[in-house]
Amino acid sequence: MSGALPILIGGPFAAAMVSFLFTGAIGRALSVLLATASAVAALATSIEVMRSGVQIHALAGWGAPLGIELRIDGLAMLMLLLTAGISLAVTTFAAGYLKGDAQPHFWPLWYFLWGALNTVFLVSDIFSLYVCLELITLAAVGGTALSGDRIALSASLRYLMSAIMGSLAYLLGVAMIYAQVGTLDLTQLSGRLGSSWSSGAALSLVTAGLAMKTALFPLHFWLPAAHSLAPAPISAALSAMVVKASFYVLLRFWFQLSEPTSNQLAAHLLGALGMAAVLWGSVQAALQERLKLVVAYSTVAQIGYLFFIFPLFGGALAAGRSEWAQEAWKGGIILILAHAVAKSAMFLVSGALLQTFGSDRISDLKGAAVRAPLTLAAWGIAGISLIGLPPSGGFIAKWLLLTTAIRQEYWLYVAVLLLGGLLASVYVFRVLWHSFLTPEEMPSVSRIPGSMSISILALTVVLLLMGLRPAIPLEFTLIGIPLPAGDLR
Amino acid sequence: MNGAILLVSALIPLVLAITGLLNGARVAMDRITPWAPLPALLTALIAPSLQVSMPSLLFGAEFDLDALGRVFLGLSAVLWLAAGHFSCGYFENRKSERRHRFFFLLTMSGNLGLTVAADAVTFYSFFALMTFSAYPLVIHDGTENSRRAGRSYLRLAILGEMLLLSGLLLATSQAGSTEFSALPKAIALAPNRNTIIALLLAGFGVKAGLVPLHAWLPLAHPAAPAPASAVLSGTMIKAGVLGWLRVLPLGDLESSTWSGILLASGIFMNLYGAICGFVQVRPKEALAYSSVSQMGYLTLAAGLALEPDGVAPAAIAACAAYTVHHGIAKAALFLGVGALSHADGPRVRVLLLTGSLYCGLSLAGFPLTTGAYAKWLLKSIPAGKTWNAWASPLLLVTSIATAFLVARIIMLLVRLQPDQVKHAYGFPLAMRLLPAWGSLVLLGVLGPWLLPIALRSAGLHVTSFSALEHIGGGAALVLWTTPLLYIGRRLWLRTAAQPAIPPGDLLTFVGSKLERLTPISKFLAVFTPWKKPFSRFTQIRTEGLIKAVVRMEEAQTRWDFGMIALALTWTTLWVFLHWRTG
Amino acid sequence: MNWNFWLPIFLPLSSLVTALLILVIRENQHRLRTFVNLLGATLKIVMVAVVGYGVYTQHAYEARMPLSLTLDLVLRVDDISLLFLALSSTLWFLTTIFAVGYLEGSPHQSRFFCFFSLCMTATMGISLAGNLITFLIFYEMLTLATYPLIVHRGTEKALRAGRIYLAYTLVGGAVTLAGTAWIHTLVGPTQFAHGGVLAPLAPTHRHQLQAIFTLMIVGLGVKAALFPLHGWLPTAMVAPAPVSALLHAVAVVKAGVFGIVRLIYDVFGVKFAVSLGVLAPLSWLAGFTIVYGSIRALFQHDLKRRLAYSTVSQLSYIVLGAAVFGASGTIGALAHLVHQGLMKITLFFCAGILGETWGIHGVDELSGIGRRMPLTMGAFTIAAFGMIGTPPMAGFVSKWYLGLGGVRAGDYWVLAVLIASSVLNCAYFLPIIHDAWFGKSRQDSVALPQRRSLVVPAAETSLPLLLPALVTAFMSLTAGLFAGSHFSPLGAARLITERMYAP
Amino acid sequence: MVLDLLLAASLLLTAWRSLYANDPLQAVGLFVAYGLLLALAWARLDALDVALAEAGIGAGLTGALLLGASRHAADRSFSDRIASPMMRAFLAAGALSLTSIVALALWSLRKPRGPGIAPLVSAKLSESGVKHPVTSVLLNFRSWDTLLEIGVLVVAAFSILALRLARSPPRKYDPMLAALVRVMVPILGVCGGYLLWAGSHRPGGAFQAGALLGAAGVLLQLAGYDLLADSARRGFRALLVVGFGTFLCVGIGVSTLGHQILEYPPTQAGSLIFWIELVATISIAVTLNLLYAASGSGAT
Amino acid sequence: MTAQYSVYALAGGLLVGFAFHALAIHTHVLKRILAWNTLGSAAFLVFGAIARRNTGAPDPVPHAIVITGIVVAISSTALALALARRIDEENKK
Repeated sequence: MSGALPILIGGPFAAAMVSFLFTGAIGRALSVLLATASAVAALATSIEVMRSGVQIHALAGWGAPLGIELRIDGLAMLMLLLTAGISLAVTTFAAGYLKGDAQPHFWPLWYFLWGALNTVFLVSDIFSLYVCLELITLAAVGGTALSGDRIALSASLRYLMSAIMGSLAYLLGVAMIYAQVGTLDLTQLSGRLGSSWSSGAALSLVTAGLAMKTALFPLHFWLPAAHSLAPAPISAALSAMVVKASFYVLLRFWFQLSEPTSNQLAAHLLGALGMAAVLWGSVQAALQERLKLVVAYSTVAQIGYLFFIFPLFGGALAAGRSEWAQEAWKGGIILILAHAVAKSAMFLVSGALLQTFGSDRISDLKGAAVRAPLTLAAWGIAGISLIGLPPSGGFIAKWLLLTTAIRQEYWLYVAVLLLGGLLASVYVFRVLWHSFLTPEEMPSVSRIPGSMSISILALTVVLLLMGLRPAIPLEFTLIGIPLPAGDLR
Repeated sequence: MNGAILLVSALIPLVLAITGLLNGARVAMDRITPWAPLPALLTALIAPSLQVSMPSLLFGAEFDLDALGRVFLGLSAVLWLAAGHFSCGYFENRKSERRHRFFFLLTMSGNLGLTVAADAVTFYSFFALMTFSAYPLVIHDGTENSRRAGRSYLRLAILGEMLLLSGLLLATSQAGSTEFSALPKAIALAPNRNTIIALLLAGFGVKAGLVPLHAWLPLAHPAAPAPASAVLSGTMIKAGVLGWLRVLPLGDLESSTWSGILLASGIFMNLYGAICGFVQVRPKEALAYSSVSQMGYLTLAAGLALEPDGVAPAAIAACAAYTVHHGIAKAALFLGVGALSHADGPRVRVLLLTGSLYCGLSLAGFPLTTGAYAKWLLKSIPAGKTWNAWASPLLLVTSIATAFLVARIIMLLVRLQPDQVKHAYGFPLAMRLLPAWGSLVLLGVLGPWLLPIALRSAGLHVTSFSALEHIGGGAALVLWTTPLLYIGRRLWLRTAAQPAIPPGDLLTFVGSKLERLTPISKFLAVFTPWKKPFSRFTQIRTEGLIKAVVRMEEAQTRWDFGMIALALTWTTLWVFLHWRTG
Repeated sequence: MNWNFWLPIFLPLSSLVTALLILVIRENQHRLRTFVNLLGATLKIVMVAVVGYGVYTQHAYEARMPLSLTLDLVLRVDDISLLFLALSSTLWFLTTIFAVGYLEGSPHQSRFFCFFSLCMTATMGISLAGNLITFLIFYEMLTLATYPLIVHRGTEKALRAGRIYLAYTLVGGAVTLAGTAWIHTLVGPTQFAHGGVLAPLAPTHRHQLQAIFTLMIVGLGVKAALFPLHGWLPTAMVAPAPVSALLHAVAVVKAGVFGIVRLIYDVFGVKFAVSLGVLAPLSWLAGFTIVYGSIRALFQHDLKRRLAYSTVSQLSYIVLGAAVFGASGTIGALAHLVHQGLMKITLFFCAGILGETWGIHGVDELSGIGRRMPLTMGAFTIAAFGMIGTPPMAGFVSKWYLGLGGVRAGDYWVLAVLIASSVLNCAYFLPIIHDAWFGKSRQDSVALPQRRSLVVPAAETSLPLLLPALVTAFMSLTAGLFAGSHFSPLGAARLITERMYAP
Repeated sequence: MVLDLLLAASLLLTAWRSLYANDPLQAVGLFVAYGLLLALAWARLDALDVALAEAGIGAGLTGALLLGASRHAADRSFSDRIASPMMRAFLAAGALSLTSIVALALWSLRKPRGPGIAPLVSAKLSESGVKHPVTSVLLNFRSWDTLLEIGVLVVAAFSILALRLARSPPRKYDPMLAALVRVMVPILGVCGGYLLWAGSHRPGGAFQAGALLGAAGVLLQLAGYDLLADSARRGFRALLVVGFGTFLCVGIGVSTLGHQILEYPPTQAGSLIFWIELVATISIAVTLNLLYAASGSGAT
Repeated sequence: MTAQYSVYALAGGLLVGFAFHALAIHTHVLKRILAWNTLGSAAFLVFGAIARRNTGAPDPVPHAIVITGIVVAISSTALALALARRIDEENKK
């Protein structure tokens, strides 16, 4: 049994324990060590998956229907690598941002969140997915409430309520699936859901629940307040990974459980909601006054893009062209990665600016380009990826989605893909405009601590690398791609 | 190597102009400039007929010293030499003379260059160089009048350039190459040859003073200083004629419509110029109009050259002869006017006046003058019966008109008061100006004998001058003009403050009409007033929209909306999922 | 190390490395930064020369880097790219010298030069792009690299110009992306090849191809400043002079026009484009832009805005030449690509010098400046006459071939448009030249600096500003005078067109 | 059969009354009653473990928490609803659609579709180291879920500590309560121990035992012991974390010996499970106490 | 045995409907927490009913699931109540 997996799973949890018990410098150092060990383990497992394809580990030694299995395919591995990467960056950022142990409670919650995120991508049992999602939600709500003022607390309460509402709907769906098929394991469930009153109900409840947790357009009401009021490292993790976790589960359900070609109409409903999300989110982001709210609404918009995978992938399979479906799948996943990295970079930048400039109102950012050039450059590069301009990962994703959409003649998706990019450029460059303005007297502002700028720059470098050499992540996406013709690789 | 001489002779003035700019070389330049055209004169006289092509220059430049080129080069060189020397003493101070000299040399280089150019593009380049660098000469003294003249000169020059460019383009697209040897034939065969010929005629016509396009001439020549206007009238307007002779399909056309048109316009130009000149009050304007009328003869000759029945060589020879004659006479007159305005002693005035009188008579074509010889050559062009019938009466009438104009000019010259110009050089001014003027008048006097020799040596076969035939023709002219002059003496003797027809007749008339027409910028101003409310309107709309959007967003963040949305989502999903299965 | 692979990569890399080095250099190390800049520029010129000789001797340079399974980044040196490479590398060298002189003592120089070299990397990339996707990537990078240059001064006006610039170019970029993706779906990765790659699709996808062509023209038209999409060019005049020189003569607008030339000749193929019936409307649009640009230039009082509108009209010469079917039209277009660069950059250098040394911005403040700055105004006059199209200068050469192309293709209105625009050019350039040389000079009272040298009169500006202007003026003169030779832009254009129209 | 119908009806009645009650105390009281009735229902469904858990945690502790919180929610806005009638209509329709979807689906699932996992569990029960099927599923077959579930508890504890709630003022001494506490606490302790031990072969187990010990803790808090005060001491924090920590160490430790993660070697499975359960119970008890202390237990 | 299943399943379904309606309608935090606890317990009832469909011993897996569910429910309720109390404290300040 590969040695890396236990460290990958246990690392963050152990770090949480240690940082809870020993709040001093040693405790922090030890927990950081454990966390990095888990990140390295993630890398090791990815190499193994790269070499030998999909890996399955039966937990506690029992087989699939009885026990719980860990299934790591290309998509899961990419998400694990993403979590490891971004969490490392966020941890280094938080070290500088929180200035020593001003916030002892931050670290245990943060490591628990990291550990929970790892588990959700590994496990392939629908009920343990529910428990993982609950674990993530509680850790995230705990983290959001850390900033302590009244509005942040009510935002986190509202977030908790809506998240739990989503999980309960998901739980009802799980109950019906279990009642109908008799097993809880995803791989065993694939294709056996059939089409009856209970399967339709189950799928709609699960989708609705997870859409609520992913903040798809009509259900996005809780996200802006929660993500913008949480402390910067937490909001980075929220936007980049927590939201993606429930989307990942939805992807698993939609493409592994039911055969995608059958429910085209529902897929297009999700696509339509996605389109509405892109337009509504971008418009809202352009109107916001505070930087973090802009980034939060931009998350709402970018999540809209993610939901394009359902109609495009399903449509391609319905048309019997598996290479089109492959392109849609690759585009979608690269978009998840690119958005995660870009959004976390943006939140970290807004956190850094908040700390150095005292306020994150955009109008107060005058002269920022001179005082904090690197941070603004990072915001620019992350913005470029959101808009989908070439040297970034976002462009590759948009290019793949565009080509599939054109091939399947979905002109509406093509139009929204392009229009979304332009609308994104409005709020990205709006911040740059203000920061280029040179105020009369230049505010004397402290330099951004090294660890914060290093983590931000590391994220932007990853973005550019993904743009210039996307071959490696693309290679990963094909492992275990849920095409009817089995594993294409 | 020998080909290089051609290019060098044309480019020496250009090089000198540029070296003149350097601060140190100023004094040295004062002595060298007058002799700048000398190499060109020498090439014209002694150089063998040369043919040179430089592939890398422009689109493969060709230079060819053929007969026509040699004549024009010689004439231009002589006149530029005279004007150069004349200008040395003419200006009031050193600074303005230097500025004048820079552009003087540029124009000279352009003029000399175009005579030897053998392909359309090189010709056009030198032509443009000459035209544009002549502009500063026209507005040299900086008064408002010369600025206005300069503006009209430039506008019409640009119009001419553009017409010429389109004509040459159309011709080259037919001919496939830009050489002058190929162009005429290609134009003759071209389906749209009428448009090409019209464009070329108009293009060169602006420079040659073809009537509707001549309006800049009476404005520009008087405004320019004397040496400049001498050269302007002497050789530069001749460049237009050279252009016609090079490009137009002489003798290759079937129909004689074009030659008919040219003949008619030549005659009309002659008479129109004479009439306008006659009413002028200042000698320079009168001289300018006399140039316009004399160019009528050249247009006449060009028209004859266009005759379909191959009379081109004779017509070209006659045209060349007339060009030389007119060039020298007109330049002498202009220099005379310049000298007169500086002459202080009575003796010098008498000398200048007699010289000018001789030149005037030569212009009118009195016997034993180059004018008579040139007119005789024109008459003797064997261009079909119509021309033979009409040639002598026409030439007679035009000569009489010219005679009247000459009389008017001489009278104006007599009345000209010298304006008080202080002497920059400390010795009497006339001393500097006379030699240049005198040499020209002398050339004029020796003209009838020198001209045929020069033309024949250049390669144009032309019958030599024999006093006998001229006496007969000339006698008829004298018999007619002297009584008429006597009858109309009140006309040409009267003085008037304002000329009946203002100089630049057509242009000033049309120009004033244009000014009243609201300029385009006012036209655009009409639109700007209601631009303001439109942007105001859009602004209100967008603010309203933003408020609505923000309100909707607030509504959405309320909890119940979220729950409704959730319920809505799973119900629609359930319905859609079952749509297919149900 | 096989050079065929590495040279095309080194070209954009050299300016990228310069950009990164400058980022590292501190703000106050002026001398070091200038050295790095000039080193990068000279290195580039040497490499372009080597590559030029290589292409001349039929040597194939290509670097192919896989971007994803179906997409790959291709950097290839072929004849058209060589033309653009030579132009941009020489002009960049001169603009760098000019910029160093111009920005003496102004703040944020390292940021300026960093983005300056990034912009050059993008231009190199565009000229070397071997297929449509590479072209698109560098096309978008160019937009991003030039934005900070426009807003360099940080004033409200500069930012407004930046906003407008971004609004136009980003929309253009998105539309080009749509077009490229559409072509990609139809034909797969499109390699630039003379004669075009889309011909076999003709019978089945006629309307789709027409739609794609329109999309691409709109996308590229934004940077090529075609009529409705030119709004950003005049407002971007608020940028410092070296930027507007770079923007308007070398990098941005040339990228748009170069893109259109690539599109017509190497993606669609000119014969196929004619059969599609898309070239005629493009030529009408270009014609209209030429006249419109010149008319608007007539009414501008600010010198740089007038030059900007003149750029709008001059660019459409190239598009007109490309759109008119026929060898001489193409020769005219390709030659004008270089000539316009040379002449326009001289005009902007002079405008920059006037703005910098004497603070002259308006057209009416120029009277009498010729006498006090003869060399600058001499260069300006040469370039202005070149713009008008008087013979010895380069402008005449391309106008001549464009006219010839139009006439040979049978649409005479092209000739009319060229003539009309020449007249308009005279209308807005000659008054400037007249005032400069013959107007009464107003600022005589200002004390003239006391250095008198053999050549440079007293009131002239500092050498690093003056030299580039004179060099480019001289180049535009010689490019016209020695047009016939093989090494002149016209010679190169003729060579390219022969290869292009060969069977 | 009649008993089930009666029970279901009473369940619906109490739930409906508690959900729409106007007074917070009344609502919580009814909620506790509803919880107990639900425990009865679980007993009827032969799910004794669940019944115990529902009674202990579902009704008992949650009820206690809610009671503590309800004293604060004395203001009248307790029962006001969404203003606009149109919204209420939509929401009613939404609720109706949810009910119909769930009812329809459950109706179509009346007949069991296949054996499910039950026979598998009973087959492998002998190897799991415990005899009671539910405990075997909880602590062996799906031990991963239980690990995460304890994690959830720990995270809740962390979050609550992070909120840095103000400590409620000390209570005045109440003799009656003191006497009750002196009697009840030992009884609860013994019952908890028994439940823990019984878990391996009869319904019972860590969570139920933890609930009882938690209840004992609550009684102590009511009697004046202020738990939040010494929550900062390291000992308390260690107790909080020890359950999750040991379970995790066992899981990971086992995997280093060549087994899968959480795969107990067959021989020591039983004892390992017992140790894990013991430690888990302690942690669960402490965490539940902390939860109660944080959600407004004391105060006026 | 299916009769018992249908009774409790039906009760669970109705309870889910009631709870969701109460959750959506009311604005007060405490009422919402109450409603969503009921909703959770109703869902677990559904699980229980499913476990009881066959005649023999009930299926232990749903029971384990329900126990885990209950623990998760209480932890989230506790967190919600703590947040509510903290908000009250902030309001009073």
